[in-house]
Amino acid sequence: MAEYSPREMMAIAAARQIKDGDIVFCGTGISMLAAMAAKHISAPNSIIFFETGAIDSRLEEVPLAVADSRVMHWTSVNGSLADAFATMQNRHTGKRVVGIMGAAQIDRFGNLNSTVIGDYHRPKVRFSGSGGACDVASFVGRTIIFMQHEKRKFVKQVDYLTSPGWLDGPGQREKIGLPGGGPSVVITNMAIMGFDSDSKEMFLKGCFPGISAQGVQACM
Amino acid sequence: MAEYSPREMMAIAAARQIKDGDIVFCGTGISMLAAMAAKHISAPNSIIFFETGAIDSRLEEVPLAVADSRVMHWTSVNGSLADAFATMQNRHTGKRVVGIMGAAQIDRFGNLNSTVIGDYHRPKVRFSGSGGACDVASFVGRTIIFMQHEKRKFVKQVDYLTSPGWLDGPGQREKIGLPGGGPSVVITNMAIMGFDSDSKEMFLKGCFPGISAQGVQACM
Amino acid sequence: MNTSDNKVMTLPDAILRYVSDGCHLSIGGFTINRNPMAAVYEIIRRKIKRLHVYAHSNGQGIDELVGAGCVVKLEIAYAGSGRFAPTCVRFRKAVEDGSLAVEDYSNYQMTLRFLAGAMGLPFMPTRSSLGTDIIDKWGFTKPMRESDPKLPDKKLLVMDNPFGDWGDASHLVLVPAINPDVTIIHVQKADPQGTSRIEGLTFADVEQVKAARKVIITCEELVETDSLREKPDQNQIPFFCVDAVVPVPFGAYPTACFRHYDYDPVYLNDYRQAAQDETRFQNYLKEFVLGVDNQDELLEHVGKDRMDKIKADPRTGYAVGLDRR
Amino acid sequence: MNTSDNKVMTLPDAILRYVSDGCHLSIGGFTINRNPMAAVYEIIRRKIKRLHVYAHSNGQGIDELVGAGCVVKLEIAYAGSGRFAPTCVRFRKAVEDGSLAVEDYSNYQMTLRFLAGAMGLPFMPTRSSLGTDIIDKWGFTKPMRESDPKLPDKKLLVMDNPFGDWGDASHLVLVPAINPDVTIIHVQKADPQGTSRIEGLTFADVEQVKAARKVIITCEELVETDSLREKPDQNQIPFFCVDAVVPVPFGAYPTACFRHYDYDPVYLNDYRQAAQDETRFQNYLKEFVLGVDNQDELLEHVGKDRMDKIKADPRTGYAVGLDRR
Repeated sequence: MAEYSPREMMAIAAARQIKDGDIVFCGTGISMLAAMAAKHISAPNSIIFFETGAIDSRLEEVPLAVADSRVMHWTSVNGSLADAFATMQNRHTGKRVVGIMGAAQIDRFGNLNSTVIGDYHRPKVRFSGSGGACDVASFVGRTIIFMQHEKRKFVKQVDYLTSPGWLDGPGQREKIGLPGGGPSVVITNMAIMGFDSDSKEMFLKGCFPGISAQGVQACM
Repeated sequence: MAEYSPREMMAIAAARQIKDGDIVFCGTGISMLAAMAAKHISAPNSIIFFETGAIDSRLEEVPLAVADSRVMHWTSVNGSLADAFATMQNRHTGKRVVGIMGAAQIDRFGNLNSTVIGDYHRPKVRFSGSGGACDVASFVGRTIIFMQHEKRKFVKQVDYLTSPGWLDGPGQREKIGLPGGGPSVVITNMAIMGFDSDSKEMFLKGCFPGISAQGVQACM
Repeated sequence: MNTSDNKVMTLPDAILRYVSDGCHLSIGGFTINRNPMAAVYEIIRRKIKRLHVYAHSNGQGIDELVGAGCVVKLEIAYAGSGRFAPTCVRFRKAVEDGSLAVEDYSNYQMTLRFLAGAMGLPFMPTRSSLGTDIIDKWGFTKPMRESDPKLPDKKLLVMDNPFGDWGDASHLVLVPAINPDVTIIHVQKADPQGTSRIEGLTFADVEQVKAARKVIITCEELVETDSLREKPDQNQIPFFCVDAVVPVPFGAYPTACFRHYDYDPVYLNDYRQAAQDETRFQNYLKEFVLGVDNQDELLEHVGKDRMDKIKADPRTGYAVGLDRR
Repeated sequence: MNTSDNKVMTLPDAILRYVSDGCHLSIGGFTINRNPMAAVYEIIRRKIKRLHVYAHSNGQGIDELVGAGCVVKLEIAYAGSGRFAPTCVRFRKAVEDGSLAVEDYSNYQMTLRFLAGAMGLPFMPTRSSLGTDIIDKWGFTKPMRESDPKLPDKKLLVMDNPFGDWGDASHLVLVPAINPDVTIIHVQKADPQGTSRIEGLTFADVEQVKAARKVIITCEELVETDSLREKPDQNQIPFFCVDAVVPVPFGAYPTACFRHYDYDPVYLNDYRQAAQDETRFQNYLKEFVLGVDNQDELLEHVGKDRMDKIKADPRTGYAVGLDRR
């Protein structure tokens, strides 16, 4: 019996993707746990960075939103949204940013939907919308994606393409003019998936202890 | 015998063009004297403003450059060049800005040259260049122009059009897409000139005491 | 514009003077931090309707305006309140039942749209969202846009880089400027003339202010002009951008105000619960918004002890150890 | 990039490592304030040549680089040092004798070009300079531009507003981004990691830093990281933008550094005199630049009493009552 929760495993798996010197773009929840874990364990010189403009925050308590006052404490610079996104679009600093993100739907090329389920003009379900997710997915060196492993979330085609992954496959990002590097891994409660360097399609990299490839297949 | 210098008369004549609530874009030298005179005499609620980003500076000593530390003291905000020029290009605040400027050459439509005498690629004389002058002349509600009254400075056509006046005449600024209001007066060591509301051509509004229209004519 | 040296007025006066039915409004803050909540509640009490609202990620303030039926059109990047509401509940319901028309952009795009307005430009370029439905799917129809002079004819457009591959960019997305009729933000310190200082992250408040035709500043502390001018490097808003200055202690409550107070987890959790159900939400409005006359009465009604719990610790700027479940 | 926690190095090391013949350089400051003069003098001592320099209105620093023959191409808005040189003397001579190729822009255009570089965009739009020779007359020929991959093919271009009359703008001027190989600025405070604080006006220093591939910060005071992090609202440069941190007291001398010292009117007047004449200027370089090994020796050579005269008054940030004739 494992002495950790799937959520903890996901956070640690993501943390292991973060290297010293990386600028880590954080959302709330598990992505912030992953960034904090990396900073405290494996990558002490990684930099926690929020779209709200906080750089290298000293997180003495877990923020409950990227605008939580807890991200403003003991930073290098307290900037603005304009500063934060410019850092990610910037040709020099943008390459160093690792984006951690989640979504309601993902397709095999790592394109994400966090806007609606159903027709955009008559949605069955409405979500929060892009926030900074589309910007991060457009700009940064690489992205790490968190998903719950459920059939309804792994879809053939997303209902609304909020954040660009590898779009329709190899060369598409370059062709359309996106600067960023695209998604590198998808981490779920069951497994870790990568993207084939040629086809840009998602493949199963490995399962967490006690999970089988068949089990993963059954959930997507 | 007048108990003031032509330079003092020019500064006061310009100061009288400034109203309460005006945001006054200042260069160095006489334009700063004019702004300071207005603030201390006729328009106490006018706002002294520098392209370097200083807003409503408390000028206890005369700055010798728009970047002089003296402009940074006791301001409302110490901003940046980007902030200062955005204030002038801004559709709401830009209309309230009065620009005070000088030049090496001026034509009858108030177009200014502060870049070169002679051919741009082989100049006889090279000057500082636009600085913020072209931006101010492009953006703001109205401009006040200081000139020394000399034949060589009042020319049929400027050797280099650095800062836009009324360009080729009525409707030209609108046609080409310039937002600002254009030049309102030219103040020299001899006289004050306005611009005809129809033809946009410069005309003699009045001479300073002891100066005749013929005298002015002789110098342009 | 208001060129007076003393722009101090009451909140009802400021809202009455500058916010009216159908006007285009933008409010400052981000999700659960520094939303101008006192102003939001006053707008709801005044029953101002048909608002067209611009927001990047303003969570709580937008959701209460939407829930109270003040908003018909919303241009936004993110409608959430962090852990307290991953998707704002009243926003979600209004979109799903078709009572709210939404145009989706990214956070950077909304920020750039305010920046373009502040800079006096018709648009700003960005490399964000190429290949996404943010470009392909428009919430406002072309006829709707062309019939409204206060809306640009296009949501956005894509252009080739006219400088070839300069900057290694083949294509750019151009997003149109926003110039709201009025922007309302809440700051820590302002003087009677309007010079304002925000402590901590400024979000997009400065751009939202400079883009607007009229600006209302609500502040925790109304201070002497000299006390702000001693350190002008720390001020962000020049007085000539401001039309009204309204002192409102706890003016961002129940959202946070760095160095003054934290968000109130109890209030935000109760709000989310109430928001789920029509009747409970109407009762919430009756009790906490329409049932009080101003922010002071709201605080009294909620209770002094709750304010003590969220009081900011001077070292960190937030309420250390606050129970945030 | 340098990801070390300690980027402190000597000025010769920083210049040797990051500034080489033919590189594209931008320096901070404005006319006679906060120019990184110690770095400028070190570049002259190292005899670095064929520099391509970008400046908005950097007066003194640019004129000394030009006068020493380090610069072959200059993109600039304004070459003056206020009352001390309405037009920089060595700049004027170099342009008139054809030894310096100049491309003229306005101050806002140069600022926007740095901003575009900082934002990762190929260009920025503005409404400035329509109808002027800044648009019609190019200092760098098209062949010169097309043969140099480090230059955009166009000085700038004019476009119709693709959003119709949105923003009441019919036409826009697009100015191409600048991404210098290296930017050097002088600040009041920096920590060993590179986080930096500028006091007073920032000019375009922040944009110049963020646009550059490599960044050298010279600072009056090297301080503990914690002392800057106590008040992060007052810091402008994040450490991850910085490659070298060089402590140089009086590093902006003879230009001013707000709250530390004023410009030195004697030095600037003597400089202007010397600059008028070839022999006198070469003697100036020999005595004050090549004749000393570093900024300390320059200060010693100039004399302690002169430093006392320009010491900033703590209330105003400049030298009150300084004889500035």
